Amino acid sequence: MSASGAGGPVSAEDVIAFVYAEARLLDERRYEDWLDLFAGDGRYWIPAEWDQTDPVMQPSLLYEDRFMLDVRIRRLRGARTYSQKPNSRCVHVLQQPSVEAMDEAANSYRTWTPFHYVETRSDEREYFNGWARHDLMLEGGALKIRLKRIDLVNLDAPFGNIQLFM
Amino acid sequence: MSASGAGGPVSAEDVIAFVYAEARLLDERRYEDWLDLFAGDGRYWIPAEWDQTDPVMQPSLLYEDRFMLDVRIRRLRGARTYSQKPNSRCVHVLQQPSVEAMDEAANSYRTWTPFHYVETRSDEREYFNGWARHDLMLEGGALKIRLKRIDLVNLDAPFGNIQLFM
Amino acid sequence: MSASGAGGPVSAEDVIAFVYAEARLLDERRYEDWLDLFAGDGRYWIPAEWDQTDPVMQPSLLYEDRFMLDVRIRRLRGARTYSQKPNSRCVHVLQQPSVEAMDEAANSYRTWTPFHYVETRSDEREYFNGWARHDLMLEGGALKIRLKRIDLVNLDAPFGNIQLFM
Amino acid sequence: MQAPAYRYRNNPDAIRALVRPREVHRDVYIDEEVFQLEMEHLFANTWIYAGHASQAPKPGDFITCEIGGQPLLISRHTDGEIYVNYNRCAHKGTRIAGEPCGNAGKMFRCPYHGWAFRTDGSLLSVPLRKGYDGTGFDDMPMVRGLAPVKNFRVYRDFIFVKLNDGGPDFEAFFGDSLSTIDNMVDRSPEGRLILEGAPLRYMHRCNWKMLVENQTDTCHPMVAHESSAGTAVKVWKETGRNDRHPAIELLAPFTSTYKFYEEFGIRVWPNGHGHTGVTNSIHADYSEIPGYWEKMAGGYGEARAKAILGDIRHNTVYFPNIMVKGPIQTLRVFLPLAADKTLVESWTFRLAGAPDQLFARTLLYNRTINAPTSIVGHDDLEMYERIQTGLRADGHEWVNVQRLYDEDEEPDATVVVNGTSERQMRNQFNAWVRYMTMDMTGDIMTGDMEPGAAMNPAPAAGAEQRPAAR
Amino acid sequence: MQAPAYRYRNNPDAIRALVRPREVHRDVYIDEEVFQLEMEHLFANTWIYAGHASQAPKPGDFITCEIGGQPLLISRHTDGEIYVNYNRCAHKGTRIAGEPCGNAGKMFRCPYHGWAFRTDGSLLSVPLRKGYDGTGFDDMPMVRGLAPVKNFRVYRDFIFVKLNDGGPDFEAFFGDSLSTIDNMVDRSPEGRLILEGAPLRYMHRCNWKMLVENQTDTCHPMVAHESSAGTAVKVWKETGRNDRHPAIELLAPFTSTYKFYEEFGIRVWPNGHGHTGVTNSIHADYSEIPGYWEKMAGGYGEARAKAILGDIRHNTVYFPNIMVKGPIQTLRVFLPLAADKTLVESWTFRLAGAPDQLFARTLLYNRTINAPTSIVGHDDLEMYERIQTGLRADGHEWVNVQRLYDEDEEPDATVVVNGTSERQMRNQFNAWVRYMTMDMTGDIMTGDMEPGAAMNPAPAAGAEQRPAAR
Amino acid sequence: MQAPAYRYRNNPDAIRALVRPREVHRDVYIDEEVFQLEMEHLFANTWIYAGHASQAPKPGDFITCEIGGQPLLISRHTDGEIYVNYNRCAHKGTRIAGEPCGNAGKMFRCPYHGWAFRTDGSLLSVPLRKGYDGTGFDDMPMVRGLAPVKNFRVYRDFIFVKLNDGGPDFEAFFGDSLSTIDNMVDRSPEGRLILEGAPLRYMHRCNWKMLVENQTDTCHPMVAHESSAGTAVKVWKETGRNDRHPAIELLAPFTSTYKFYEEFGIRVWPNGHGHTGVTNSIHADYSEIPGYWEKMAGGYGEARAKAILGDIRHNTVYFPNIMVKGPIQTLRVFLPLAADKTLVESWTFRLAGAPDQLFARTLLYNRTINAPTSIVGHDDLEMYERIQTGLRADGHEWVNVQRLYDEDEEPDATVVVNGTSERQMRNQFNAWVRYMTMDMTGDIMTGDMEPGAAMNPAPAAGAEQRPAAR
Ligand code: FES
Ligand code: FES
Ligand code: FES
Ligand SMILES: [Fe+3]
Ligand SMILES: [Fe+3]
Ligand SMILES: [Fe+3]
Repeated sequence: MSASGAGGPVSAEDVIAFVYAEARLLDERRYEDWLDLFAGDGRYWIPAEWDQTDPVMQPSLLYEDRFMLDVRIRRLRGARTYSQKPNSRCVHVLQQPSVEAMDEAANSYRTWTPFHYVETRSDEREYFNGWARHDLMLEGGALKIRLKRIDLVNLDAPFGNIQLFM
Repeated sequence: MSASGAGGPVSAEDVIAFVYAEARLLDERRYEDWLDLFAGDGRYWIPAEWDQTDPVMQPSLLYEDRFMLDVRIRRLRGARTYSQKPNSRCVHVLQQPSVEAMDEAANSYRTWTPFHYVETRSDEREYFNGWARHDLMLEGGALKIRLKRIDLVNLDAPFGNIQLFM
Repeated sequence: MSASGAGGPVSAEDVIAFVYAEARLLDERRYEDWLDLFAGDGRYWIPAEWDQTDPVMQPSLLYEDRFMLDVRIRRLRGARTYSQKPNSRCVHVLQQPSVEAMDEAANSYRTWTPFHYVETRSDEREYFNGWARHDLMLEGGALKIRLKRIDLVNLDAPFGNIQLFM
Repeated sequence: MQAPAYRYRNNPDAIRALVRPREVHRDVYIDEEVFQLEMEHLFANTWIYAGHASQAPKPGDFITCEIGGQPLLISRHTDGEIYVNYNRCAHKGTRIAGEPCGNAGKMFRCPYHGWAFRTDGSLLSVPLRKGYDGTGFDDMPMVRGLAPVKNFRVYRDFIFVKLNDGGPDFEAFFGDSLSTIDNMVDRSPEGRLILEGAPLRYMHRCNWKMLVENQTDTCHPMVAHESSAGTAVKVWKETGRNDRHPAIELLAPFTSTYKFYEEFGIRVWPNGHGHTGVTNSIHADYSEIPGYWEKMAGGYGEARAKAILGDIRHNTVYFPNIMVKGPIQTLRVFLPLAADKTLVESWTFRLAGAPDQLFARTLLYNRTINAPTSIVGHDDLEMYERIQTGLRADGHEWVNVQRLYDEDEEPDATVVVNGTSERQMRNQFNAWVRYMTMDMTGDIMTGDMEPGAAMNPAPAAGAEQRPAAR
Repeated sequence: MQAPAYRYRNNPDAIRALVRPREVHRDVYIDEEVFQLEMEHLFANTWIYAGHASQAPKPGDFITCEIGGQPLLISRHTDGEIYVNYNRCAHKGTRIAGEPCGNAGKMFRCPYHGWAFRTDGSLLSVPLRKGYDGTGFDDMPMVRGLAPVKNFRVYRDFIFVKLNDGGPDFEAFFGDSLSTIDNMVDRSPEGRLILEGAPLRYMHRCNWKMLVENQTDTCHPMVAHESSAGTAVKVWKETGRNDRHPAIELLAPFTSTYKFYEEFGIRVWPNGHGHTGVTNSIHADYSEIPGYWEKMAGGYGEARAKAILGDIRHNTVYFPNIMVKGPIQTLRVFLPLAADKTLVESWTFRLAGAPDQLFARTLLYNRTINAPTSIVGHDDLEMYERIQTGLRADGHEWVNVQRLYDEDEEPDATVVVNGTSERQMRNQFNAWVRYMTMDMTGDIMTGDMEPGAAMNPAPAAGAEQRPAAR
Repeated sequence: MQAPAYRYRNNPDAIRALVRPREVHRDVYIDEEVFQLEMEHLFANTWIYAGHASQAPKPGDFITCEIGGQPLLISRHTDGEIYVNYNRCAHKGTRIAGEPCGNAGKMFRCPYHGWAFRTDGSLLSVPLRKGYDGTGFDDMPMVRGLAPVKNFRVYRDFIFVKLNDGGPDFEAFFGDSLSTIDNMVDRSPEGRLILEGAPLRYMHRCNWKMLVENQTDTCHPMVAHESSAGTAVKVWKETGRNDRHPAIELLAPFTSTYKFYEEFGIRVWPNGHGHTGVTNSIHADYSEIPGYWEKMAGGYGEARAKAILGDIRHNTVYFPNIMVKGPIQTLRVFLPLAADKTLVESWTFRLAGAPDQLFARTLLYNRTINAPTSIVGHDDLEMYERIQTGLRADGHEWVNVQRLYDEDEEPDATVVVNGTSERQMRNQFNAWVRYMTMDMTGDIMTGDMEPGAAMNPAPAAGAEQRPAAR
């Protein structure tokens, strides 16, 4: 699903396919496979301020490393996770990712993707809209996520529980 | 609009174009043209259970053959169809279809497409999200729908009237 | 971002890229850059009737020339524009634009694009769905908008303020 | 030991106490009980605009609407006349017509069990009618067909409805104010208006009265619309262009000075009607439409045509909830949905026999000023919504309407005053109190408080009688 | 000087005045206070369907539901029996089970502070229980565990609940009407039903009673369903096909004539129950399912099997809010959510021991007729919604139910009448008045009007006592 | 014959009956009338946190907020002082400032008609003021400008507001509890806090008091947060890593034992205030922040610095609706929106003069624990929502708060108790009753029941007077 199995150069198509595939794993609740898409020091970030530049010195909704993502996934799967009884489901509808950078030298492949995201649980349903930014890198011959950043269009509005991943 | 007018092999582009065009016919209320996209034994299916495998031994919201689709279309056009006074309209916003299979031997071309669907009537409006799966086949030299399957992300939630086609 | 910097012929990819880029400028609040995408006599049109054919002899929600678009932008930026205290934000999620015409002789490049649009202000949020039609032309060697037309699926429903651009 | 929960129902003194000479209590805008009473009293005792006869030109044509929470069905019968009935099947209550307008053919057929009604509302047929033999069918009100609205009036094709039997008759209620409608119709060389085009529908999260008051609030444009009209004029000046821009022509007058508004005058009429722009108007300086004058002069003679076109009234409020712009041929309806929710529908008229270009200007005006995409609309709605939430503040519970107040002013006079006066707002509230309280009993244990009454849109008392009089 | 705001609470005369022999007042459908009283009285005094025991076959299995606004928890205990408790932790009120169904293992553990309850609801353990030493823990109701629902009955696996202690006992309430459930169960060669498959859930913006009345409204299909069933039959004829189409087989009977319905009869039972299709039914002519007859004859003997399968009742209404279709093995629950909001859940049963194909037909029927995507459903819902809004019209405030009314008809008889009669609707409203008023005091200053009572879903009076009797 | 609809208004006995020594009635959480009375009484009679002076450092800076349903405007005037006014134009009620914060320049200019107010709220100018000549303008309250909130107090930059004139004064209300704010401020080497960063805003569909009670509910973390903190610790152990993970450092203490919580103690103060973590705290074992100690010791001397940093209180509840975490520098506001809707805003403070890293930890804590994306938050909100729906069950109508109850405990004592006691919840409800009833008349026909009063967020009685005293 992801890039350059044969070790060749990364193409724009690889990068775009990666972004689509990443969202699909979330829709299909394949969280462990999703986690594998992150680089060793990959991060998942949802800023809490508009045009935010710093994830730790400015308030973020989420800024997680692989370990904390793993905790979250394990929690979602947990037998005593009552906020997942019943469990949540989600769907992503992505505009075609725009390739922002294909920088082989810097090992950085970046995309920008407007999205529509719906999270549902029981008879409740909430939708979210914004822009996903992926900063990908080659690691072990495969594309991995260095940073996935989600900017919500209404990031300053109050939200109820957001339990899954956008 | 659909594939291989000249009888050549079906390309992924053909298949993707077919999925886009199919949704557009619905948006444009060209229901009869839409019906023509179905193969002779084509089916339109909306499961009522998650990861459903059987359309008839498990509850479905809809599992219609061409005849029943025709009935539905005729009803939508009918002079005494009061639930269409005033009539409904819809719009589909599709993520780019992912081509799942291009199996010429089996005459099976399959796609997976996350979607946002809005159905509106009078001042009411409802939206639906999920994934469309198309199983296409060549019939009479043209791509036709063997099965269109709609999995709604919140398929277990209560719905009001869903009168058009997703 | 837009087409044929080198003066070559316009490709379908150019046209599609233009449509994506145009929406992005709006999302990023770069309204002045957005205005530059309009041809000298370009128009931005939101019909108020279904299948509308005439923007001025039938009711439109909006039918603006460059001057009035400029007024709107200046107003959005204005210090005494209280309906923008706090200001609005928006996001577009586009289905892949369908290229409807590539008519070099007529200098007309047309697309059709189903869209999901969200406009938010303060803790309020509203979404809109419909189809955007772009009629582009080459002007001064660059693609420009002759007409951007927005058909809302529920165009006859009541709306609250729509302050930004779809 | 519990306190009663109604504060205004059957309490005319409490209603009266909401309106003082120079200010009104916030509850007129934000209290849901007051809103409910407006539906039951104010909107039932007064003549409410329901539609335009040109929407239903042929037999079988119908239009539907809601007044005071009541679903109505207006139809043109085979006799060529307009009839108004409640849009509710006589059998089990199904809304008969579901669309804003249409043609029913020879009859209205209820979609549930197929009872059929003539286009005047009378009962035509009941399937398997023998099932009612011996059941006393003919004693039941349904045998008469749809429940009719008795009091309606088609005035130069404008259809007005009064739901209650009480209240003033049509002429007494509107009096001289009908001159604005007359003038608008007279602007057609043929003396006839055609409603054309979908209305622009704009949802406002505020009380409907804020919108009505705003129609004669001449001290707000230069401030509130600085952002829209002011910016438009400024940007236009920067272009250095010498031509006329059609939108600027419409927007620029919103930047007029206090002096302009002071001088252009406001005329108030009894029963809450009134208009701005007596001696002048923001609509005075529009471009000529080629060919129009010739048609008017041909139709009316020059003197009369000049008189008609010289009457350039700005906004005419027909109390309680419409505003007519004669020189622009628009009609705005402020539909009350809740204390804090109002749907504004802005309709456009074509002047029969006039050039297309005139109607194009009407449409241009409508979208530029009245659309949910209008920058002028954005300015105003922001104010209304801020008031709706601001009024919750306890620090001061009264809304001021005292500009150019004169303690000797007569309540129901016809008089022209300074154009920046809030006299017309006071005039409206004077009428508001009258029509809220005129049929309100002061006795809490009698009147409409029997079971089955009261909380729903209109009092049950007398309801049974109404349809009896077909 | 203010008027009181309750019109129906503690006012049995006002409730009674809503129902006349031949018509009912619109407030039974549109008034929120009446709806609230339905929750407190009607749905507490009658036996309400809560679920099916086959949903909880194993110890620790549970199902959750709401009745009269009350969250309930139904569980199968280690003793193999079904227990019904309020779904509310004895400590601070946390809903114990969050899912529609599941297995709790050996105990219900409250997710907030870990109090544990046995699967019959009794208290098992409290973490750090010493913190309650000397605090009078044993005097508090919580020591008894979850508050039990005392009155419930599992009848052939159908679980019915009565929240109040008063009211009729199970047999007295249902009487002969249980024969429909019996017949449906008997249609299993093993005499056992298995609830299988997710319910189809369909939201209706209308009052729940419109749906219940529609179940025996035989004068609407030929009109209201002309658009769906009528079109289906017409299109089918156009195909010229000779085979049987499974959907047409189900849809075509909706186009039956008035004569057919007149003759097939309606049987009414006391307490508001009744069914259509006494001598015939729209379900009579379905295709044979291969192998089924053999199983039935094998299980019951031919004569009895024939008797069972020959009873082809159409719709059986169990008052107040379910409908059972024996020959189709479906059960529809009309869940009242507000005066104008009803959730319909349509459930399917598999006949234990019968061929798969029978269950396939059950599912086909359910999605063709009962789904939010059903064209038949679209027809009906449109009617309900039009009534819900149409009833706001003041012109006529009563809904007619007088078809084939006989002024001598007895209120609680068991009798078979003409199939187009509205007798069953009248039968329902007769029971409605009884169970609305039977525990309603007429004294406004006593009874449940103490602080802390009344407005919430059920009266506080006696509430403390209820759980005491485990 | 109708029953009155108010059950609690003007009925202090009914309010008192909701709170028993060991339990409280569900209506305190789910009844909308009780909620409305909380807005009118509890939130008007007590000192409510409104904002932090560091949000408005410069003249013309303003912040807006809502207290008890009232829109307020807090501004810094040219005299350098903070002023609090109702955010409502003196003319027609327009909300003056629309944004959460900003700078108004030299004046607040109403966007509707341009009335201008100084940054202390006094009237500066009215356009075309001559229109009020001779109308009695100076007799009207608007001449005084924006309606001021008289009772407010800026304590170490924390702005508290009391809307009513009655009730305790600031020191009497908070007493020793101010020590937590003191400690948090003292943790800045410069003795000053700077509010920085957007708040995290988290919507809860539950009653606000459930959140407040949860702040000192020490028997839930080991159960309710097993899924989040428990999983985190478990997964961390599985990694076998030896370093410290910043999130684990914050999450792990949530898995502390009952014993830990028992011993760390709870201190209650009069008037409903109290805190957990007297002798120990979950915040005790955080890593050192390089450079911070040096700054503190430099600023305060070692002994004092040690005392400050040694006070590691866990959660301090300032009754009724905020919680302060001194060692973490966060403040959570529980904004009541409806009986079943609460908005939680979690704010972060930077310690002036302290290293950046400390503020980074504050932000880390806030997003890890208080965000709508927080797994700890998910655990808690699930409980609150389950209680909100569970409480509808009639089987048992009381919520228990009797853990470690002692029938001799004094209502308004300052005392330290076992950390698993529910004493602080009892303390809160004791204060709740006092401030709900202290200005509640028991006479249903007097007091605030005049027309124009009552249903809106605060009583009209005295409202006119309030702004008079500028
Ligand atoms: S409701 Fe109209 S015919 Fe029955
Ligand atoms: S609420 Fe259930 S254990 Fe505390
Ligand atoms: S409302 Fe503020 S100036 Fe008029
Ligand atoms: Fe205006
Ligand atoms: Fe039906
Ligand atoms: Fe917690």
